[in-house]
Amino acid sequence: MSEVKEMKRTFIDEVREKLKSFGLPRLIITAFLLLMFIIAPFTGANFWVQITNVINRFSWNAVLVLAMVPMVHSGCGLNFGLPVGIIAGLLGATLSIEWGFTGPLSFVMAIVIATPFALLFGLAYGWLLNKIKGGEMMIATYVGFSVVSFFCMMWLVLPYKKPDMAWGFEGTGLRTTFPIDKYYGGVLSNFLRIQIGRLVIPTGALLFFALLALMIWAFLHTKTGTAMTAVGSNATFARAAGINVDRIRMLSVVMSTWLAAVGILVYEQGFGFVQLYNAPFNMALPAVSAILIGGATANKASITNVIIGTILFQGMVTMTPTVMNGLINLDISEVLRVIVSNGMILYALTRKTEATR
Amino acid sequence: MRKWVFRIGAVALLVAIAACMMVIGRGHTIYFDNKKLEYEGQTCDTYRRINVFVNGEQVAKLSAKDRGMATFMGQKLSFDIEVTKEKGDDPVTYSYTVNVPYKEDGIILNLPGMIAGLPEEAYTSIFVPMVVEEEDAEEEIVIDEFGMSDGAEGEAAEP
Amino acid sequence: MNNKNKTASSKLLNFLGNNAVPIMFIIIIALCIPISGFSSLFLLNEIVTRLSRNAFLILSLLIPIMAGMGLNFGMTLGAMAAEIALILTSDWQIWGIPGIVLAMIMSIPISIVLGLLCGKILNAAKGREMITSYIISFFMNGVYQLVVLYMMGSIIPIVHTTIKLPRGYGVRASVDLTRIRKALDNVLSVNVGGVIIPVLTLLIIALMCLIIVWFRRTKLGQDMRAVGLDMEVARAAGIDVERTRIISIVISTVLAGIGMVIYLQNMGDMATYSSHSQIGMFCIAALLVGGASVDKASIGNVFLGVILFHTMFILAPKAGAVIAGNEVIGEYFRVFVSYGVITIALVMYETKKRRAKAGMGAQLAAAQQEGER
Amino acid sequence: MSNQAPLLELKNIKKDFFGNQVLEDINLTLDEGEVLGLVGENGAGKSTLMKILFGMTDIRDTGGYGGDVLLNGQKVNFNSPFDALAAGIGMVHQEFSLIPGFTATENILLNREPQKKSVAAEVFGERLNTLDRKDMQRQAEEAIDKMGVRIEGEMSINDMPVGHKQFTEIARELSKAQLKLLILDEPTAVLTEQEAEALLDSIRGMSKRGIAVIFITHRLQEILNVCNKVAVMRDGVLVKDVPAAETNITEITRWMVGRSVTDSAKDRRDPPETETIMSIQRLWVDMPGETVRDVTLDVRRGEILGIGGLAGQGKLGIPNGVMGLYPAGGKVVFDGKEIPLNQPRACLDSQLAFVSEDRRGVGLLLDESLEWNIAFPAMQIHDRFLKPVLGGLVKWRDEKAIREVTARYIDDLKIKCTSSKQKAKELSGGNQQKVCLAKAFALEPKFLFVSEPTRGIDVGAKALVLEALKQFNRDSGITIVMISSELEELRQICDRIAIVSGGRIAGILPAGRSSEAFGELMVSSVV
Repeated sequence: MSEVKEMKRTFIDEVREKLKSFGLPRLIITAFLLLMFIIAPFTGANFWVQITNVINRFSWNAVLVLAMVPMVHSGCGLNFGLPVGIIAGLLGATLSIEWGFTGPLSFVMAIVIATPFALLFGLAYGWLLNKIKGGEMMIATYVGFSVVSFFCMMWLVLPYKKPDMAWGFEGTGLRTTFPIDKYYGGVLSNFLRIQIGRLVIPTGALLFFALLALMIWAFLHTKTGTAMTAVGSNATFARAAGINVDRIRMLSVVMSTWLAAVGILVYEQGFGFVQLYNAPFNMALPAVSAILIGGATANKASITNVIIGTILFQGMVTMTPTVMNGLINLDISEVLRVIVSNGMILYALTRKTEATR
Repeated sequence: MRKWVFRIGAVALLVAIAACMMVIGRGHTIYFDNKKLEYEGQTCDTYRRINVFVNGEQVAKLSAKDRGMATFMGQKLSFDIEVTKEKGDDPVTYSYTVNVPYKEDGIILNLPGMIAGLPEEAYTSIFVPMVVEEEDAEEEIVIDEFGMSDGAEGEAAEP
Repeated sequence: MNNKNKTASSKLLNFLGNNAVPIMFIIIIALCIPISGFSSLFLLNEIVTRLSRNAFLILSLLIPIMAGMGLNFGMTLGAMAAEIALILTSDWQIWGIPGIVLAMIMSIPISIVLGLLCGKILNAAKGREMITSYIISFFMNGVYQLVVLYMMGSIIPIVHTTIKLPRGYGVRASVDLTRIRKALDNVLSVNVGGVIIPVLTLLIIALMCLIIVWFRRTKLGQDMRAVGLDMEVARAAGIDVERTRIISIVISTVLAGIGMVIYLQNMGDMATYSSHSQIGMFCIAALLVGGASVDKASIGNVFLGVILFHTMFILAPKAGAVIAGNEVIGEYFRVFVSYGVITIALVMYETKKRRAKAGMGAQLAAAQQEGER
Repeated sequence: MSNQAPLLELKNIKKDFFGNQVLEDINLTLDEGEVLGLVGENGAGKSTLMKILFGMTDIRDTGGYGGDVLLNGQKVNFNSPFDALAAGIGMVHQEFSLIPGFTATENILLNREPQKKSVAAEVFGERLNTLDRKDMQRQAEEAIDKMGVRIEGEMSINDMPVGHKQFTEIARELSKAQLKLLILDEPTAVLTEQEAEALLDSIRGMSKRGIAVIFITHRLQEILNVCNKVAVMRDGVLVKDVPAAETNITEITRWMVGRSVTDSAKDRRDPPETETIMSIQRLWVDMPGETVRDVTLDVRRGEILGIGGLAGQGKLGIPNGVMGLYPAGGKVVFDGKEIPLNQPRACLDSQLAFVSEDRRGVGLLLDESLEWNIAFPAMQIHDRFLKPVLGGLVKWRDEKAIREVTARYIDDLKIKCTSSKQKAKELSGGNQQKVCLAKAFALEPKFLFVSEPTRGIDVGAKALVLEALKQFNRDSGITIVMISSELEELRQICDRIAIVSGGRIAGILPAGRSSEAFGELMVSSVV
């Protein structure tokens, strides 16, 4: 009799546990997004256009969010230092254009050129993070800022000549924003693009993300990947099992940095412009909150988290303005996004289980 | 108990100071007109020159049909005017004190009317700022996404 | 003898190591002054202005550091409170000193509410206060925008079109504060050989310093130090750790609010949506430049920091223009330096923490080896 | 009248942790100014008893206790240490409870500082009163005088030698006017000889002032020197309560370790006389709280060697040092080859394995499945459970092999779990320990260190774990070194037992020797 009761309770507990682990904020955001989709047609917005927008934004941003995964896995926490990798990507982009590559080749070359920078930056960044275990997130934020502001100077000083990018008159310094139609704008999005009525699917970009995600997934199933997860789960355990914890962490930072470099290139090909100077400042927090919305915690993250998180986050970003505008002619979506995304990060930071690590 | 008395006292004191500040700090603008005024058949003509002084400091120098202004805090303003009727005349000095209602930002005083000793409602009028139809260029509020635009973009970030 | 020399030189090295940031700044400034070609009078004037403008804000950072909560990036909340107060007082047309006093008083309740909230959240994120307070500042920035951009003029009455956006609600990107501009600074100001000294403002800052010194000697101050040094021991001794931490954040927020009013009356102009977002970063950078660290800061650090950091700030664009022929480089440079200084300070703090642990082990091992012989 | 009633009286104190009886019918009285020496092995129940007396919240959280505590004849029931403090009981814990950057004076009067009224306090509350530094100094001086040991009131805790920290804590208790009973938990462990001597003097001084002292220590001589009576605990029972003058060290030792059950090990074999497989020479290990100072030890092939000793003496430091988890120095030769220290990987590569005493911290991936926990080290060290993919370029995790091996160990060790995918943190302590063993077994080591394998697990699991170890040794001839603070357990399965005392090996005896012999070694050079 009492046993049955017990069983029942554990079942209810389990459901409650499940809901709890899903998290109230995540629930609210999902419900909110669903509501948006339901309301959208009534406000005159075309459903398929909305879907297209969400898919598009997803394809631009997903790789940047994916760049969170390795560092979270190795216990380095949320990668607030994403701009470090982005800078490597921007170096790749600008140098590839400067050296005269065009079309799809310029995209490939941008990745190729960005890779050594990403490795270099990643190694230095990883070395630093290994020195300051426990304080990663704050320092990562400021390392990111320092690097971005340092490169603000570099963009001015480095002897770029290509008129598409450089300021015409003085001949020194790059522009803050420049279009890349001639180069790799849309190379992925337009590749195998599918159009059904008003629904457009940027197949190439999605495939590219799928490829990278598959690579990460596969990596996590190898011996080293397993070690990385173990380091993030319990570094002392890993050390006792003979793992060189610092080296694994370093590897994860390099991977994250490289993914961020590729991520910004993917973002640019979708967006159609390269943004320099202060733009990278704004990239880390949306990516961080996206993966958190997707269900990741400060030391656990999966590819599913990336996909769900990016869809929810970008869905929120693209849907709210249209719906809000159509509904009450009041566009508070921008403010809403700031509140939701930062609120999500706050929620993750203040959860007890994570605060212990 | 005692503590709460003191606490409420402290809050009350702050509120009192705030209220006091609201009264003495309320700023108003006064416009001085040297313009012709017609009131119930009486016509007050413009003067050749009127100098307005507040606390001995000249705030306006008005030729005929001019308008001058002064700003002040509080609800009462005393000022002196130095009036020259025609060219070559000796200036005559008058002193006035006006009360400005708390809720009005600015009032207009018609000086010729005042000098002529007309009733208050004759020479005072409420200043209504002209509604300048702003060019449609709606002011762009740039909320940069994460508030991280920085110093290099402009003086806004100047600490 | 040799030993003595060694300790003396190691002491010197220690001193250099502990004060690396201020020393680095002194060197940068020493190099930049001749390059920039500014007159010393100009520089002196600027420094005095900036000292009176910023010192109060930076003082607000001291108390959370004392309570072991690190650099309070949440001081922006106080700045937001001050801005809301100033928007309202401008709209009500309260001018001059009364306007400033009223704005300060009005900012207090808003600051207290925001401070309580911030303190509560930080208590749930012990050990990661800094990153949390940093994110709180962004989060509250969103809420601030919601209030100022959408609620002001629609729910909260705003009358003047100089403040309100043409669309009928929301506040313009810039609010004109000429009516209170330097109202505080000009009282009792003296001109000493061409340098204008805002005596009243400096007196207020001095008073605040005295209050902080006094505060350290109170029971609450002692409790905060105890909580900051060892939370668990303090708790075991019966100190209400959570409450003490919240109080420290509330005090900091309130002071930041008052400081922001002082700052803005000097500026005479307020960028509604960006004034506050940078203020935290610059104040923290200045404090660190003055030689403070995450767990230790004094009033001396505040003043040294303001002087060094802002001298660099004045010099950098001009020096950039002379060296690289581009003033913008100088502006980027000073931003880079601000971020860099914070980074270095954070790294030094973390490595010091780790070294303290490792050092203890090495010492023990050495002692044992000694004993073995 | 209260004159007749003793200061403290414990009546039939009982305590169990989830059915695990740790205290049984403790009866004890203490008069004003009396000094009681409380001794017993670790886990004998001393600290639990003191926790009850001091009103620690974890006692209440685990279901409270049975029996009565009487203070001056009045029954008391403390809800928190603060109640106990108010009633006049002070306690000096083993871990320092001092604010590091404060001076001795500030620490002595922590949160009890004398204050001067200030105006601001009227508005903002008492906490804005200023501290009366002069009065603080005076009160601290007074307490230091009462203690009789000179410490510098204005010295910062950071600059103090360890001993002075201890005295600061004692002074803090003495500064409380209401103090009637002071509990000192191993206060001399960190003191130098002179300091310890000074402390004993100060205990005598307190006693003269009418303050009763409960003095917990492993240094029996100190007890005989300073105490009026000695209470000996063993396995949660107060076995002896005698005047100190009527006993001696040997007797106390026998009471401490003596077992009512005689010899538990039936199938004990003679210690194998094989060659040395591991030779540890002049090892020092810097493990906080378990410092190893100078250990030289030979382990024979195929034996089970026990390492015992009191807590804090360094027995845990030995495996942790050898396996590279804590900084260590000295020389370790295994199977004829020297093993470099401070490199966990090198040890594992030489087919050593270690089951840590810190299950949750070191032993397990709490957030991962049993499969991962069991297979992980073997996968990383010996490349097992991996499939080569792309011509060996990539080493792919072989989930099937992992599941198989996990299932096997779940069966072998009777691990209670819902599936091999269950997370380690969801298991009970005993089953977690079995997972740790499985993890070590899966490494197929030649040599196994097992540290405190039965700590915090229930009786049934205990037997199973010990049996598994024994079988592992007998069946595959693996050499095992088992570290445990429970002597009885060591005697049950080990061939020889080495006793560590003061960071050194005090002696090695065959497991068949009497408990007293081991007890004497344990307390021989306690630090």
